[in-house]
Amino acid sequence: MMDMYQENILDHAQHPRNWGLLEACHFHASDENPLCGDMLEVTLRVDENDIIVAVGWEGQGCAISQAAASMLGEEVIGKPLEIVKDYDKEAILELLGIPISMSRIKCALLSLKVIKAAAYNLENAASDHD
Amino acid sequence: MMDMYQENILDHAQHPRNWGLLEACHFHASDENPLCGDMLEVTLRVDENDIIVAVGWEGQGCAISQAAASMLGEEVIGKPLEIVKDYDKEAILELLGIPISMSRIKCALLSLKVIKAAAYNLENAASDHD
Amino acid sequence: MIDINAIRADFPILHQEVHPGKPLVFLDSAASSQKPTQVIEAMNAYYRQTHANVHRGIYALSEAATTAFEAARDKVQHFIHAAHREEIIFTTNTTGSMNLLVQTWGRANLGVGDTVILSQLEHHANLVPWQILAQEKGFTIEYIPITEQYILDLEAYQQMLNAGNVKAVSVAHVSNVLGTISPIAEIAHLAHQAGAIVIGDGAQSVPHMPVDVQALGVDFYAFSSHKMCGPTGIGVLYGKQHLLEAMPPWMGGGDMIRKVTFSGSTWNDLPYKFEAGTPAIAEGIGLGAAIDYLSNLGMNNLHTYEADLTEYAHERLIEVPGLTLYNPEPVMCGGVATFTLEGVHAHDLAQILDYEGVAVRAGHHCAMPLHRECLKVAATTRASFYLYTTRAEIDKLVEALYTAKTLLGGHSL
Amino acid sequence: MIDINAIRADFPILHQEVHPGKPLVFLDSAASSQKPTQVIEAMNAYYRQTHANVHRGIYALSEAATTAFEAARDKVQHFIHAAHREEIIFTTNTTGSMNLLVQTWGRANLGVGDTVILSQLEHHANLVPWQILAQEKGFTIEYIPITEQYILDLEAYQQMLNAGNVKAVSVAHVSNVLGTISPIAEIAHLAHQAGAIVIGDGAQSVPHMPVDVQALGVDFYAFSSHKMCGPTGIGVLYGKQHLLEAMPPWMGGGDMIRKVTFSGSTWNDLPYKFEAGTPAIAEGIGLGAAIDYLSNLGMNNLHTYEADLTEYAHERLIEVPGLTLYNPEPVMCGGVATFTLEGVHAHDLAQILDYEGVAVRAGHHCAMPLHRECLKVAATTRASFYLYTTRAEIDKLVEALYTAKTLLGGHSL
Ligand SMILES: Cc1ncc(COP(=O)(O)O)c(C=O)c1O
Ligand SMILES: Cc1ncc(COP(=O)(O)O)c(C=O)c1O
Repeated sequence: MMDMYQENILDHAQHPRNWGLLEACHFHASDENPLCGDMLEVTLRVDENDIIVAVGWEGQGCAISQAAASMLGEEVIGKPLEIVKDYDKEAILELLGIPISMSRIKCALLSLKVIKAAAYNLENAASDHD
Repeated sequence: MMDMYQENILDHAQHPRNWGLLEACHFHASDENPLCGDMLEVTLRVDENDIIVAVGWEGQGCAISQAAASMLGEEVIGKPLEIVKDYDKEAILELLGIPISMSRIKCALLSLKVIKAAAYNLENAASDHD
Repeated sequence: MIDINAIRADFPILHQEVHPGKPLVFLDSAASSQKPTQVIEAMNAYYRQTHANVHRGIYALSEAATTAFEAARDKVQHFIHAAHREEIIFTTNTTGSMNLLVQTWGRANLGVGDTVILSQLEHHANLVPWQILAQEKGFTIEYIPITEQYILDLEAYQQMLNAGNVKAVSVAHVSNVLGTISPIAEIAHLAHQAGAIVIGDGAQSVPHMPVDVQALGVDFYAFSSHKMCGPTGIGVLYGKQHLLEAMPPWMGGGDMIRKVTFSGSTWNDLPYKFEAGTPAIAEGIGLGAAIDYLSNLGMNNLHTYEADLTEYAHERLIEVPGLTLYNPEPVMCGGVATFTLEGVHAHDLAQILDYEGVAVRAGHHCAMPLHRECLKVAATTRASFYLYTTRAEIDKLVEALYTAKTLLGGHSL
Repeated sequence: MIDINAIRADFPILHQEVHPGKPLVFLDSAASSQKPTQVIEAMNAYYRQTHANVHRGIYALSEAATTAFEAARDKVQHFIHAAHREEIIFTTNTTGSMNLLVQTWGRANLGVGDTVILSQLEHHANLVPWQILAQEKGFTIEYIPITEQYILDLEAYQQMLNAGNVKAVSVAHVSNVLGTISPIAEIAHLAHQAGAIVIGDGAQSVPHMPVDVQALGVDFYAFSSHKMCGPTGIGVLYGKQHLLEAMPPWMGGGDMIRKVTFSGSTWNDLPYKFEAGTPAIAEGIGLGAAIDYLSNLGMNNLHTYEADLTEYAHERLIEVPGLTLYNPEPVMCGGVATFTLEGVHAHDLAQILDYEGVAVRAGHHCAMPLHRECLKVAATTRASFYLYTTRAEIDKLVEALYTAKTLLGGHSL
């Protein structure tokens, strides 16, 4: 029954990939889910073709929000910045590969929100629309 | 089943006793039930011992409020003014001698309110407390 | 088509005698409708199986309760054809919706020199909140008069608009006293041309006819669950998203906030910004079940059925000697018949009808100025119809009127 | 004495598996309690037999509905030992009660230079309404700090009072996060000496212990039906009669008026002045049934039973390695246990407990500033108890905590 706590989720939550902010970065954003207190800060570095070459992030929150950040960070490296702008809720849920209960959707989507804010070069993520 | 519309109630409603305001009166008051629109105006004349010797009233409203006014008017003639001040809800219900449903209590009590206001020499009856 | 026997079987309350030998003839649905088993059971089941506080509860019951409650919001949205679910604010009733609107939009937008247009046939719910705020803010209220046919005088309305400075027009879609169905789309169009927003009081329309808030062009629209087969304790304010977004919140508390600190707070997104505290969860679910029930029958069918009943009722009633009807012609009239009977006070009439099992409403029907200042009577008697009303019940009403006349009609009081 | 098996049999919802093989262990009653059959059936019967709009309906159903609804008001009056039935105002919930109070009493009485004292442990319902009005009116809000024992610092409170200009003190009788039972009678006495009125947030006290508003000496007191075995959609504001009488009305509409004209209105008597529109009739009747249910058990018995459970829960929980409890000692604590578990985020914890059938609440529990600015954690997990909670359920909670630790505890996030 521990559907949401699959081994790979726990592994990402425990050993977050790309942890630590990039000193030299082109894009940066941070945001929080005020209701649950989850926080995330993301930095991105791109090459001359706007391909993402490095991701660095730090955050705090539940296993779902942290695992999602770790998995999304891995996912976008090597992809054009433009593609990241097209990522949506379904993309994240597919990436996580677990059934997310209604009350945890926001946890799962925080990293998407912040990485998009970074890609659009918004210092703070857009306001938090449910 | 027409419990409230006994013959004597209908008789008083149809042939109100002491109808018409007294020209020479010692006490006078009027009031209405704003929620149902029943209105009543009462005049009283007393002798040197403060015994009520004449009642005159006019009003408009439902059979219950008008019959009650007619019956109460008859009842108080010959009584000391002081005694009228002691009349209460139970006295009126006894006088009417019919089961008054909750929603009609105010109709039954309007004349009591006005006659008391007159006896206490208040130009307008006290404000309408449910 | 309406299968009246099947419908009546759905309403347990209808099958009783209110006095020995006197079966209930319920003709007061405009005050509050009865509820079908489907609605009662939806709430029953909710409390027996699913109840928990909604929103952010990370456990099965709370998620199920949230899903059911929010599904009700979707049902309301589709029922009135709103563009977005965020435009559906749950309140207590029409009164709560109007007060929310007046206290937020009104307080933020109205001041000295401004005019708000209401009409002479409004329910107190669409009068008193404006009067209270007008006292504080100093704006002017004008009332669209009614004609001798008991409809709104649209020429007078146009003149009021022409006078300028009109910020809002708020009128009943259907009058609860006269039954008048007002041309809200036209009223809205004229108001918008004059730069005013338009608020519809839908308390008597949403239960009885198809309503499309977008087609009507209203900016806000208010109605009550308890008049449309739903439970007491919940109502709806519909508002256009951009207007709702620009409005300050009304009540403060849980759920309506994004972030609270000791020094201040920020607000949640729509619709939650306007829904402080634990919502009326079971009531929302009951309202959703009521909408399912009405939608299954079809609002067009229901409206046709009621229109036919209303025409029949008016025909039968005007035959009664001494009866005066206060309604426009049936085609412009919702399911009510409102009347006085010569020589019989409205309260006596209601009382005697009750002895015959017939439940009607007598009084000013929360439209006191309409009665006193326009109709010039203190009280009228109103029989109101709904999907479960039959022609036979209207016949009983007429019969009972003759009984009342015999008993009291000789006495001109 | 509490017969726990008999009580649990009264609550149909408790007897279910939320996941296969996982019976429900419902530990979120502080958010909203479950309802006994007696309450559900009272509303069911009302809708099947008695429903009609209340007040002034001259027919049998309406009179029966009015009698039942007003009887509920009497029950509330006696339950909290109010002096008069007119002092019981029906609202939507605690949040609605607080907003009514702040928007009427507050708007009429508070201005620049005035101070309102709240505390650091307040629910948003007793923070945000004051903050909103303070923005408009310019008065100051101060917060009684909490000590390291999670109780109110009464010395600091006395100093705030000494500073002068305090017009109102509004505090939770029992904290929904910490469980802290505050000495309201003492707080009220000190406030009155300083010339301030006192408002008690009784959302977490009225359901769990005997409350006597006159003995407490509070001027106003607010609580919710849905936390005390009653339905959603109704709450209560108690107020002293002379204060309520001096207050302007809040919402305008039907029932709250004496007389309406096109140019203005006058108000009805208490309690109706504050109850505009069709009330939550079925909900009032349900709340009355809940009060009957609780009174039959005896609030003293219930409080004793819960106090014992709470002590047991705290004992068991502090045995769990890495668990931090945020509650005062059991004797000063209502029926909650609030904690964090090292290395496991509150949301993950609630999720994993849910997989085990255990329903708890995780988050800031609508007390965000308490969490962020005092406890210095973003979220806690709260298990809350009620008359149907058993020791075995607390054992299951503890067991499930170990499961969560095993799964996640190794990962310090
Ligand atoms: C102490 C306290 N105050 C106020 C409230 C708000 O109650 P409601 O949501 O029923 O208005 C709650 C409930 O969460 C509470 O615990
Ligand atoms: C036209 C109209 N507006 C408003 C209301 C008020 O409805 P509620 O009492 O449900 O708030 C009513 C109900 O009587 C009504 O008929």
